[in-house]
Amino acid sequence: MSGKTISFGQALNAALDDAMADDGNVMILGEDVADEQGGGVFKVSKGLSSKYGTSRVRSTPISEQAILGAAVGAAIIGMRPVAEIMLMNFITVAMDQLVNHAAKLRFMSGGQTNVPLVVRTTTGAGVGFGGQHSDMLEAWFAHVPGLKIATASNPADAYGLLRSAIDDEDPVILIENITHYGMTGPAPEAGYRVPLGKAAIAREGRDVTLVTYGRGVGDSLKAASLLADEGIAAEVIDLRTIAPWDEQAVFASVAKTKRAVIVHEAVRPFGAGAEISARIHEELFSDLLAPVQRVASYPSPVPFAKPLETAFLYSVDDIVRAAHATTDKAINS
Amino acid sequence: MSGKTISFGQALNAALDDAMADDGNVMILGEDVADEQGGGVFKVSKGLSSKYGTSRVRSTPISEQAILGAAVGAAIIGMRPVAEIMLMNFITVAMDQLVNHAAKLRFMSGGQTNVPLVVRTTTGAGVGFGGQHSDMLEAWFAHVPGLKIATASNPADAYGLLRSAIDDEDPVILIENITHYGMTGPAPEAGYRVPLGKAAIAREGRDVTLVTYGRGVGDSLKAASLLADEGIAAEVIDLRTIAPWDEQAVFASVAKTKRAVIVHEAVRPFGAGAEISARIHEELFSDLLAPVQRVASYPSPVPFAKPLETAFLYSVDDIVRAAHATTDKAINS
Amino acid sequence: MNKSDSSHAFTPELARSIYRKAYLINRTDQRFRAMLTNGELAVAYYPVRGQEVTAAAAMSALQPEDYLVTTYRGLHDSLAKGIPSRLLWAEFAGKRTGTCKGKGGPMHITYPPTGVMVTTGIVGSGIPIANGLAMAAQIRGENRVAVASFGDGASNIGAFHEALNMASVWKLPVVFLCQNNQYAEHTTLAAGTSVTSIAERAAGYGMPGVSCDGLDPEMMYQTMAAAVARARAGDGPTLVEAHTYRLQGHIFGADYSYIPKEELKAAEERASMMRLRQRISERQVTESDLAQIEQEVDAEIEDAVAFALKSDPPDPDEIRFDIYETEQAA
Amino acid sequence: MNKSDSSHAFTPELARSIYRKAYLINRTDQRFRAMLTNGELAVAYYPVRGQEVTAAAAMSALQPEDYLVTTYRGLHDSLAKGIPSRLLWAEFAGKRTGTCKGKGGPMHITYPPTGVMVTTGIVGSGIPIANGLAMAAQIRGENRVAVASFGDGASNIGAFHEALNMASVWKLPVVFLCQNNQYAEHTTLAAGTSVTSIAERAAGYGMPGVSCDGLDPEMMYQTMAAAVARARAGDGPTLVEAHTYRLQGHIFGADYSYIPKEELKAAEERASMMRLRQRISERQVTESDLAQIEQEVDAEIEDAVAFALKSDPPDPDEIRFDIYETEQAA
Ligand SMILES: Cc1ncc(C[n+]2csc(CCOP(=O)(O)OP(=O)(O)O)c2C)c(N)n1
Ligand SMILES: Cc1ncc(C[n+]2csc(CCOP(=O)(O)OP(=O)(O)O)c2C)c(N)n1
Ligand SMILES: [Mg+2]
Ligand SMILES: [Mg+2]
Repeated sequence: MSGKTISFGQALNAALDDAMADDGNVMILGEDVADEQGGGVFKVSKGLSSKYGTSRVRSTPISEQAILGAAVGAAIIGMRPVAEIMLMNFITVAMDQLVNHAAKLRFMSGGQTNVPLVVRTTTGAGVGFGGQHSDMLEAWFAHVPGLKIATASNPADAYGLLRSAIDDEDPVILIENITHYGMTGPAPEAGYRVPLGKAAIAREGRDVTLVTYGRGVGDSLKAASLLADEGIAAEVIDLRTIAPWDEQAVFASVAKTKRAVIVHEAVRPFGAGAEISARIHEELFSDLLAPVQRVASYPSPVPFAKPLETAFLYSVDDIVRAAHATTDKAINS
Repeated sequence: MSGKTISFGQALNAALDDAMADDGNVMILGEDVADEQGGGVFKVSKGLSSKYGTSRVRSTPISEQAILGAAVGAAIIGMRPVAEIMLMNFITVAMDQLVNHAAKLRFMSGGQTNVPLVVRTTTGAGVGFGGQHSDMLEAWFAHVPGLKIATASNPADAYGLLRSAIDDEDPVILIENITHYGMTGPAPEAGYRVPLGKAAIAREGRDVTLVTYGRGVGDSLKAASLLADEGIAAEVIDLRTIAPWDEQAVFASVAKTKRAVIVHEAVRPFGAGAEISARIHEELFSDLLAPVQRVASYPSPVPFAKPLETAFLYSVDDIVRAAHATTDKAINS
Repeated sequence: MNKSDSSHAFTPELARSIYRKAYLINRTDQRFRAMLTNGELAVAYYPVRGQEVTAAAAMSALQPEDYLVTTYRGLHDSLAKGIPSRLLWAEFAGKRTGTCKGKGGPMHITYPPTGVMVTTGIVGSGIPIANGLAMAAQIRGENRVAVASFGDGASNIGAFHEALNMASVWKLPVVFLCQNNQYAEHTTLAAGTSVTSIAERAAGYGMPGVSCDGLDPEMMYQTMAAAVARARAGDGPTLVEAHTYRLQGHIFGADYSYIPKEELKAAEERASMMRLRQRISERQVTESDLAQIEQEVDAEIEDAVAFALKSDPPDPDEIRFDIYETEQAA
Repeated sequence: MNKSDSSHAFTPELARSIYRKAYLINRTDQRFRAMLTNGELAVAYYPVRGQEVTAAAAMSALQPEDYLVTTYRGLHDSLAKGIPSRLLWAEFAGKRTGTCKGKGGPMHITYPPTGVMVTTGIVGSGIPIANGLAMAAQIRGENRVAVASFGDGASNIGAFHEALNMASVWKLPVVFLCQNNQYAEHTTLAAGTSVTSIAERAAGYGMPGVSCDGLDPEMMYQTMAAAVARARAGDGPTLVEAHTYRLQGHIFGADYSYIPKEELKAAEERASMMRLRQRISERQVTESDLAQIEQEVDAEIEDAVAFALKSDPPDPDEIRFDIYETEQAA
């Protein structure tokens, strides 16, 4: 870390800037991303079209299929496009390009082509955007062989993951949480990388492992503080990459704590937490002192009115309760 | 059952026919579904446009968004559209209509409208259709609150599930397996229903539960025979509805057998089996004699060449081996 | 019921009614933005200032039982299609008394009693849904028409294309109303769209495409009425492009300094209520008629605001309902 | 390199080369169908009979380094764009020696050495991808052109619309080649498409749209060459509609009795190799030239068939590779 402080949005902007400076093949496309259109709705690409030109930083029509299709085509001949899909729900009009093409072209071509494409998108409940602007869909992409999917919980990781995603020879989807852009944290050195597929231990502990990513990391750290007050030492694992996820790091932690809670914002049924839970049980069945617990949002569309949106989102208390459930069970068994 | 024999395709055709005869609001739309265009690529709607007219059985342009959008619009004012999406991978160009609209309109309208829509689609590996025509994507839809998703393993269930889906006041996606159309079985009585959300016990047993659906049922029954030869009595549960799935039936069986294997054709990571595994562990942790096993396809795109396609698909032997793993583990622990 | 089929005369009653709707939209938008500014409400809001006349005149060409599908920027359409102010305000404020019990919010207004069937936040997605409403009417032999209202930017998305082609092939009783307000978020028409007039795209679907001045109430009404009549007569869809203007940023609070000052000024003039008032008063609508309308509308809005503010938010437990027909376990 | 920019003369060399390609396509398709009929192979195959001249002449307007994105019905395009017969046959047969090691199969041919970048099985999806290839060339200041080849039915899907609009706004060096063979699976053009000529849609994107007889080698070549030259000159995209014909069912083995007998007969006549041979021989190409081409091609195909049949299928373990850059654990 550089000793400076930086916001999440600035970190992403710096990562794009540094990547474009380092490699002429890096380019950006998406709605309103160029400076004439404001440098992106969340200002993540601000200044870049002025610096690198509108040939490399392209504001697009409202055409998500054309955006991702153009990114796929450019990527297979060695460009490194970073496509911005303004909000994650809008990917639903263009899943085909990611799932049938980006994910599969390396395989279907027998390795002749590959798709070094990055898709940046944002989402998340809690800001009153309602049913069609707030969904967490990471589990879909994690279920598609050939795709990678990652999300950062702090500015330095945002920088480092985005740089690694741009470096990567395969398609990577990066989810940003809409509540995170203003968050500040230590600024990374230019060129910093967070390797894809490697989790971080956000807090060490020996009594229970909280496995999480994205927004869940901050909430799990809060829960860990509350648990610490009760004498329960929770270890918080920030997966950073959701697929392929760092099984070894999770297994090592749970082998130690013998208890695990998975925390994510997406709704629970068939969410990413299910795979993590299943794998932990498969690998550490006889070590576990209690079944793995899952904390997730309520299985409804994201509601508009505040009390409902609050009822939808999991809470820090839910995490604490789930941790208790693993420790109670342990006591009972 | 009527004592007659019927094919899977015929059963679906009969279900549509009977539903259209019973209710003037039932209509069909999809590519080539009318008789002038052959009555559907898999002939499932054959004869129906001749009988009910091309106003109620509409061949569409190649426009999946328009197909599903029209179905959503008609459904919210009380029609009961059955939309055919020729192959499941083609849903990727029109996810928005299902996920952002069909699934959410009841909720977002505060219950003023609902979407009694059925989407029929087919898919499955093993017939050499390769990377873009074979994917099993049920886990995606199962992760979307507001949608239901079901699949039949035999002609009678195909009839009964399709009738129930058409009756249902909410959107239901029915997956057909491309290898199933020719399969024959006992014909149901006209008007037969298979309730959504209810599993069937396809074979009783007390040593291990095989939880599966669709094509996995036939394979699990084969595996159960092989296991029976070794003196292992496997119970086979055909979920029929994948979401919302029949937790009670599965838990009751596993509470009895204390061992479970989940079998599906979709690739394992983040597949539907993960949720089922996680839930079984959550509910029956202290009853289980071994961790729940999952049998699924290899996590790659679906390959074209036969030896690779075979390597991709799980095998009956894989199911037997997984059942062994649950019984071995039990012995060791 | 089919009055609009036989003649599209711009009668004094119609002029009065259009003025009422436009004024209601204008004052509702203004009041709502004021409440956002002073913090009485905190909601994502897509202003409709500048597009009042477009919605007021276009929706006046419809019968109450005709269907409408609109977008996040839909307050004007919703009001013009007759949603009671109280219900709309309560929904915008996230209250249980709102059209959608507070579950949908401003981006997802539904109100079947006046034909507002879907409001979508996904650009272009409502267009195929409007086809479905029209298809149902066609199958049932009903005399209803469906309208999809959307923006200029939406004409670049796939759903637009698929829907227009399908509607034309099937001769659906639908009208595609493109409210061309010159901007898609921060992107000008020219920067994102390969035609200068959206109506030009109709030829690619073998349907009529008509552009009109959406700020001229008579022209807007008559253009729309002709398209509606055509649809009702079974002659198929029309693409109507209304030239209008977005006098605010894309979303409340967003910067719109990228809009050239003179352009904005000219549009403010063209879209102003003053100008509308002037035009309407030329139509045998008296000053006292207008004053009375304004008074009534002002009172209606104050009543609606009070209703919304004093209404309760939904109970958290309400989340369990309306996901499926049967409620979900807690 | 830019020969095609300066003149699009239909020289004897060109005529010969087009004949060679068309004959190769025709005989490959025939041979392949024969092997499917007699059970030597069992593969889902989308026949190209009837469209030989279209592909042969259109692809002749491209340089080897120009990019092509085609579809499941792409054998003709692939051969005309220069993929060696051996590699194509081996891929169609699912062998490790195929273009894609047997992983892709006939629906997913890729062969960068001759510019065949993607073959898609999802209708219309290749069109935006071709834009991406063109965009990269534009950014890099290369002189390459990308071609998206697709069917008439594909012009009804959203991706088509989005891609044409984007290409026009950005003036991408891309040519949209619609091979209008009159059918989309079993659906006639009229039953699914709201225009009688796909080229009419170009106006909706502010780009030129040209229709030509895709069975006339000279017209097809020159139309395509002009579009390619325009793209290469930086003047932007063109929508080229080639009127052609599908002389078989949609997929090998499928019924096509829905095609009226006379229609089919007339098309067989127009698309026949005999007719092509006649036309080519009017272009200073001698009988012995043609006979030699045929002999060479026949030998090339027999060699390719033998190569494909004797090649090994991929090893099952090969499934672990090419999912990501690093192989997956077993
Ligand atoms: C599929 C999709 N892509 C992007 C967005 C983000 N977005 C919301 S409104 C908008 C601009 C739409 O412009 P236009 O259609 O002209 O309508 P206007 O807002 O001007 O009324 C965009 C890009 C979206 N909601 N849906
Ligand atoms: C998105 C999508 N929808 C449907 C299909 C099924 N399908 C395959 S080919 C085809 C017809 C395409 O017709 P056209 O574009 O005219 O091409 P042609 O087959 O005539 O060459 C259809 C509907 C598909 N592959 N992809
Ligand atoms: Mg606009
Ligand atoms: Mg065709």
